[in-house]
Amino acid sequence: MTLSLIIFLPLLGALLPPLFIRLGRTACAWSAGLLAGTALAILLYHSPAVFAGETLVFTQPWLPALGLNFALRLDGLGLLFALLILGIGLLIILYARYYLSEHDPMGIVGGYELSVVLASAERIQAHALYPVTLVLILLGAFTKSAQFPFHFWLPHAMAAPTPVSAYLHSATMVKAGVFLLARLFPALSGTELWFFLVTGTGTATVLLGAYHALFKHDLKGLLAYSTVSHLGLITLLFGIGTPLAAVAGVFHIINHATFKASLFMAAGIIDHETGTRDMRRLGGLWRYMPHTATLAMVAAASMAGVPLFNGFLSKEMFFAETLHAGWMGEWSWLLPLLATLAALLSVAYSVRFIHDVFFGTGPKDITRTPHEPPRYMKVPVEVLVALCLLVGMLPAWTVAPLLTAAATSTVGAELPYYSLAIWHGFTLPLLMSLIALVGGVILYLLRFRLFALHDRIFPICDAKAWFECGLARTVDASHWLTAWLENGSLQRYAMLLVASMLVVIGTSLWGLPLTGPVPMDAVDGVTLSGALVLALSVVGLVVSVAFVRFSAPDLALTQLSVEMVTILLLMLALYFLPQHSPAESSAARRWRDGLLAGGAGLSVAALAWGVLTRPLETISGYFLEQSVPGGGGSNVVNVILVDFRGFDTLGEITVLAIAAFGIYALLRGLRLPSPSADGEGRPWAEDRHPLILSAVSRPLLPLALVVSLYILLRGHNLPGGGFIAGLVTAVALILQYVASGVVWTRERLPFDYIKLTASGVLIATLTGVASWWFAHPFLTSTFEYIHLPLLGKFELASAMVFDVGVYLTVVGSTLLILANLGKLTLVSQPHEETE
Amino acid sequence: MTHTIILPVLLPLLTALVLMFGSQRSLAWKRGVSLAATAALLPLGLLLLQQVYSGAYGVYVLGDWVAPFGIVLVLDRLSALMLVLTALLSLPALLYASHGDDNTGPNFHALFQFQLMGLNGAFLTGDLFNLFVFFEVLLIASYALLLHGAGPARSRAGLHYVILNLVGSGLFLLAVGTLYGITGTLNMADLAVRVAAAGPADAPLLRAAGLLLLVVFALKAALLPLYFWLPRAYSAASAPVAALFAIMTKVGVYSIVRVYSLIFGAQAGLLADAALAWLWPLALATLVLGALGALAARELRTLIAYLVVVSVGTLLAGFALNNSAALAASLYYLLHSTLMAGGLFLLAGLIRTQRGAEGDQLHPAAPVSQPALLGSLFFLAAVAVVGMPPLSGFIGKLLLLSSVTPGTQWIWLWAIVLGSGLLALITLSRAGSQLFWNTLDITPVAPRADRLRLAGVVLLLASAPLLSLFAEPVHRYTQATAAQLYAPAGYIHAVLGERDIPRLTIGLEELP
Amino acid sequence: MIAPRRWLPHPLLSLLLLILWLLLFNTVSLAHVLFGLLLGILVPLFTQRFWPGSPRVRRPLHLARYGLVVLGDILIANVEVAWLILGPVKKLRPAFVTYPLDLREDFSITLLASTVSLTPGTVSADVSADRRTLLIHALDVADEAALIAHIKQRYETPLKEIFEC
Amino acid sequence: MELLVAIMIGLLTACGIYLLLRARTFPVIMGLTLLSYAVNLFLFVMGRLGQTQPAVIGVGDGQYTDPLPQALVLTAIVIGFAMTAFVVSLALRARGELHSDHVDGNADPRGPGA
Amino acid sequence: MLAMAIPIAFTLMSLALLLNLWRVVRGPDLPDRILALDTLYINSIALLVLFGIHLDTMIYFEVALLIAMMGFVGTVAVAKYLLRGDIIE
Amino acid sequence: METIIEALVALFLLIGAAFALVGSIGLAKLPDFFMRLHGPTKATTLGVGGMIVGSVLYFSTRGEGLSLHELLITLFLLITAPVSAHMLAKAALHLRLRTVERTRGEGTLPRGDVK
Ligand code: NA
Ligand code: NA
Repeated sequence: MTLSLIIFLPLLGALLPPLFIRLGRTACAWSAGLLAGTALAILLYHSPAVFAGETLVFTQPWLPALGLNFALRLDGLGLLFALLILGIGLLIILYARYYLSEHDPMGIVGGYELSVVLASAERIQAHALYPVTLVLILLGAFTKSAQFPFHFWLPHAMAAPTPVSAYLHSATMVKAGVFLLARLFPALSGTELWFFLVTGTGTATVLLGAYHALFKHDLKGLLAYSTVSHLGLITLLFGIGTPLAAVAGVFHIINHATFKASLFMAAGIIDHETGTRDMRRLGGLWRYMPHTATLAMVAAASMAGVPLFNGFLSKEMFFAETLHAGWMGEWSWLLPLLATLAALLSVAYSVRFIHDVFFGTGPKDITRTPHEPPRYMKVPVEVLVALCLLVGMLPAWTVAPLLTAAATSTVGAELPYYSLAIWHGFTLPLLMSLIALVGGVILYLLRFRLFALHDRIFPICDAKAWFECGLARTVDASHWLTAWLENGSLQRYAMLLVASMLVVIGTSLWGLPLTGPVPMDAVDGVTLSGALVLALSVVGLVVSVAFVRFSAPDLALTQLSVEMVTILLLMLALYFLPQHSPAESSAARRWRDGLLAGGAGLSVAALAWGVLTRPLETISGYFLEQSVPGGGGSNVVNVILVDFRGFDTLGEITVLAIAAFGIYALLRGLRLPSPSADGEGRPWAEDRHPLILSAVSRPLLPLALVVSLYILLRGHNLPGGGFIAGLVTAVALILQYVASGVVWTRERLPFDYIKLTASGVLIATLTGVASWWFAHPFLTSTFEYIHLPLLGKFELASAMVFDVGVYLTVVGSTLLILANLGKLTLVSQPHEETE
Repeated sequence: MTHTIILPVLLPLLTALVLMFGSQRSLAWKRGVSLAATAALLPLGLLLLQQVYSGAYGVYVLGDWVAPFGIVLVLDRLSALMLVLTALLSLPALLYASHGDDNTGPNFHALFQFQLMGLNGAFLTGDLFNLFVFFEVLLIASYALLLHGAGPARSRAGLHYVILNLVGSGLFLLAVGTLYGITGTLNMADLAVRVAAAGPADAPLLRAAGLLLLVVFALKAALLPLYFWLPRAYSAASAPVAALFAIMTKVGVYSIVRVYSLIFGAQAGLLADAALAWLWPLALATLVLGALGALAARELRTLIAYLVVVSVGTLLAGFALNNSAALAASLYYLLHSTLMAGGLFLLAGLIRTQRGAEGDQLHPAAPVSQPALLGSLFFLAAVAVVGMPPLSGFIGKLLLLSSVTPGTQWIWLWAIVLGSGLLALITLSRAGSQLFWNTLDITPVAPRADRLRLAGVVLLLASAPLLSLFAEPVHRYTQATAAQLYAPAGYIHAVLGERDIPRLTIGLEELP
Repeated sequence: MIAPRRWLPHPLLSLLLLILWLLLFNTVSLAHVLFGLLLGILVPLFTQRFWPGSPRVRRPLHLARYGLVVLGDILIANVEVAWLILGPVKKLRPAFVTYPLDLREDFSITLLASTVSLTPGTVSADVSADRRTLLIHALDVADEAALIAHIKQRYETPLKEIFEC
Repeated sequence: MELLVAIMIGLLTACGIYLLLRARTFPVIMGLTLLSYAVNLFLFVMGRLGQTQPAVIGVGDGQYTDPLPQALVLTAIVIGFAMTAFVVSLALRARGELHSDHVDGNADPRGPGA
Repeated sequence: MLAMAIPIAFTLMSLALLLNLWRVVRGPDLPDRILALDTLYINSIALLVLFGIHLDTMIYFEVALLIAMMGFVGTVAVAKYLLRGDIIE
Repeated sequence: METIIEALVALFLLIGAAFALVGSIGLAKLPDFFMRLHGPTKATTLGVGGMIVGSVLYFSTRGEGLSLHELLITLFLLITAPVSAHMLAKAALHLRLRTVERTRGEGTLPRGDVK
């Protein structure tokens, strides 16, 4: 259980600084440090057991389906990484206390720590993932460890403050991928695919990283690319796949972490003291900060693989392993050669790091006089550098147990014999080291010519720029593609929708004997054509007549009354739309649209024809049967609307209410230019409210109201119903608006249309809820025949109340819509626009 | 008789009506009413989820008219999941909206409630025509919400959105009509029975209807080639509306899953799996184009809109794989992607308000006033969306990738999902660095984020670690859901029982 | 502007509504009569604000006679005009006739204009803004003065008696 | 008769879609309206065209038409009306804010408001 | 006798409707078309009544009534539009 | 049904249809808008009127009592038809639609003061 504390304490530490920020920087540093320290202590407490070869496991099932468990598994490798993360993290906290200026948020370090801890220290063991391929893992691992071709993001993150990059680059974040490789090493390694993928990637990364490191003028850039290179080296080692290569890999992880962290901190100190990281401006700093210079030199020597420092040991092992990798047959010489080349480059940039910064001429254009940093800022560097030396000189006494433990758990088996001695005699690896050292120094001496050559070969594009170039191309291509696909034209999108419809109907019906077995009726009918609104009215009328012809009086009534309101609506809109629109479609476009429209028409007609000539077995018999006994109404269509499928109708009037409500919101505050003349330039007539019209529409209102009441009441038994009645009422009222104007009518209609609409829906809904009282589901209807003396038999049906709700909704929303549209002219500026 | 099933529809409806009545009252009152009602949806959803957790079905027979004659609401694991998801998304969105976004035009809250009513109704209904009606409810509410407040971009995007959806509604009716014309029924369970029994003479017509439905749902879900309207529409909407819209595409996905598992599923005889052949390539192409669109985006909101497109592609590709594990993975991914898209839209809103005139444009501008806070939230969301461990996106994608058996599909899915993940990584790193690192040296002047808004963002983004932490129970539920969906007999039996359904024959008696 | 409420503002309208109600249901049951009466009272109460300057009928019997006269004229004119239409178009003598109005109230002017329009052969095309002139288009007119005199004698004078005496 | 109805539906659809693909809001709205007529007719005739009586119990000889599609069409008409009203208002709003009646808000070559 | 008269009446009415449609298409001006449409509406009332007698049902009465009562609203709206542009002022 | 009644119904139907047709012929045939305006009056009055009388006769003699509600159709038509004719004429005057040359009189009114 304490294992989980190792993770959660630093996590807590990450959250604390933002909370303690008011208490000052020291408190922040202390709080974060204390927690990390505690975690480290717990880790150390467990370490003896690990060194003894035990594996401490704390497992909490996470997602067993994927074999994902939240398993904390403290074995050698885990211990190594945890030590690196916590130990270096602790030192960084101390360092950051002095490095970050007052204005930098302390929380940001914590923020990274959080992600770091999450990303690397969570040990997600993916036991069951083995059928899942290598590629994903490698992809993940390579992305994380900044391997080629993903190595660009790492130097790119250089904007981060130095402690953060120190931590990120050397110790932890980027090694998450390496950790993944190491963790999965026993399971995945040893195949040809593994070798070529991992070794190939590693080699490419080693060389590219080293090459770029040499040509970076920015200190941190150099270190960042060097990190890329070293990670490549570790990857390469895991790729070779032998147990000893794995040992070398693990060993190099340790060594790299120590020297690279100290170098990053040294770079930070230099940046802090001189205000620049550009090596062309730096130089001669030995005079100002000898102590720091010494520390940096030791670390750099280790990075270069100079004997007596820890980097040398793992590099020797690396050389030895490249010589033994036998996968490549007669090309086996290639790997050692490339390894030597990489080492040579690494020597060159290490020398450059030291010489260009601490020796030679300079510093140039420095505003302040550099001096040694505060004491405690150097302590972390000293600790790490001491480690470099100790490990380098006394490997067997220092790092061996940890290495053995970590490597054993990496390889997953007993390790073969290996020796951590400094001196192995005159061997091929030693020769390679020597070549690298001498060659590196020579290369450094030739640096100015090389820089010129580099600038000529890659005038603009260094690797990062290449990546940027490639990315920019991809982005440009995406821009182009997206803009080409999404040209913002409704016509295009609508065309695609229609084409989709055409395709699905077409492919489905193609080749089908479309005509079914049912014989046809004889023909009697009419056809249509004309200008738009007019055509629409004609169509509306024709459709209504068709509804009548096919025994649907309710539909004819509805269609007709909707028709009236729609025409009013369209006429209202036409006023504000240009009377003349420029012809925009090209002939080709009109042909295309014509074909598309024709095809769509044909396909829908085919669909209709196909269905109409087939027999139908429908559930409707039930409605005809149950309408009177169950629904209490003889107009089956209406009973379906208010009873069998009353829920649809509730939704439908809700739609109407929302539309009205939305239109009200949409038109509020809208100002439209009102044309002062019609399309031909004629000024409007002066007679706003023609006498005959207003004189007839006023007495018509009571008559229409009575008719609408009649239609409402009889709807349950004969054609009619709330919707039609509502429209009749609304049209009669709108007629008053047309005949006498908004102000006149509004004075006489003291209703809040919104509330009227809402009350309609509410009545309908509450009618439905009322059935709960009788332990029936929502919208269960009930009806009763009441016999009154003298007056006769009356039916009272709850569905009628529902229909009243429909009626009110329709009246309210229609008035809300049309009155608001009509009102537009009142608020719009007249005569603003002339045709 | 338990009425809880219908409450997710009635509660928002009644709330909306109350808000309409109180349209003249204070904003504080409206916010209170709206927030209370929305908050109640979550326990309600959980209660319903608990009712069907073990695999039971809840059938609510509206008007006491038995299926297939009347309309029924059917609660199964999938619908319960969608209800909970809607509740989870809407409350933070509303919290966020309740700090000013609800004030740029009249009646935001009533429209919001209407939208919820439509969503919940669509998830619950067991009747195809009723599904159409609820589509219309949620669409008309979404039109009004999208246009809430003003602005030319909103008007233009809104016009396209509305017109396309109106055509979509027409196609929906054509499909419903054809289905009725052949099968004589509207109840989805009954349709499943009838479609499965269809003979070769009727099958092509039914296929046309089924594929028309696919077109309609694909338009809503934003599938290639019908997603082009989405980026502009979503990026034109206000932050909370865009966040709520994160579920609009999922309604399309839900409908596809429902219709193509129940009516045109594996057991549909001649029409078995009618849509899968179309769905698979289109979903993958959507994924790719969405990822490229995100890369090309010049505004954060557009970028997120494309991420929504990517998520739809991923989800539908998962469904097209046609196996239970893949569907379970997709449903898990659906939860993740919906909540994260919602959270990102809200976060984009915060960033926009803090970045001054530059808004959420992805080029260097003044820094936000809370870089650490917003940056961390963005980082969290990016990690989750890209699919990096350990957050929910990683788990979702991993579940999906591991659900496919080696073969051609395997190669396509792996290549495209991983490739688009990489593109998303690049896209979001670029966006993040533009928004938080490469800032101009200007002191930010915008006020810090309001607590309500921040709460909205944090609540939604917290879903990434939470979905990850509770991946096991959630995935267990989605697995059970997928299993239930691929065994539609249970659904059909729950709705229709053993009843013999009388049918009236029209047309046959005229045959010689 | 808005007239104050009165009970039974238009008794004739109330009667008309009752008849309308009964005709709609095509029945004369007690229940419907009662309900029709109720509507005859309630509906005008609601709508009287919409009909502020409603006419007062001073001679109801004259009104009935006027209606019969117009119906008869419509029948006769219909046959006449049918022949005109079916005959050669060239023979027709169309004309705009400016008709000087004696009526002063909106409603009675409207009734006159409607009557003119309903009788085939004439259409009232416009009313002047001062309500003193009616523009009539006639399909076939030999003598404008005769037409004006005919309308004045046959329609306008009775209307003036009914509504404006 | 079936053929005539099918042709009429196809014709309405074709006209509606042709108008839908135009560039100006008004024709597009008209196209949508025509399309909705086509769709409503389509939905309606799915109950088949018989020489039968309206589905009002007690009227006629008991050979009733299929009432269900009629009820569906009624719902569809109402929803269609709501949608038409909304899109008309939206077209006006777009005209006010984009100073153009082009569906994409493209400015008129003849200047705003022409 | 009715059996003979009804088809004749239908034929005459159909001719009338066709002539109306011809005028709708022919124009030449918008008022002409609207007038033709208005006539179309009125003729369809006659057609509906005829149809009711033909089918021996009163069920289409309301449809005819509604056209008679509301049919002129469209005509009025277009005419008002031609006169004033703004139909609700 | 009695033959006389049936004959009467048939007669009224034919009269109605004939007048509706004559009106439509006028609409189609007459040379200018204002002349065409006279055509529909026939349809409105005798056309529909004939049908209505036929219908009243038909339904009233089928043993289910008097059926007069068709009269309402005529009533509403008599109220509304002149209004549409009037409004169309106004619009045509405003648009200055062309009239046949032999038309006498001017299609204008003395302005007068607005009431
Ligand atoms: Na107006
Ligand atoms: Na006349």
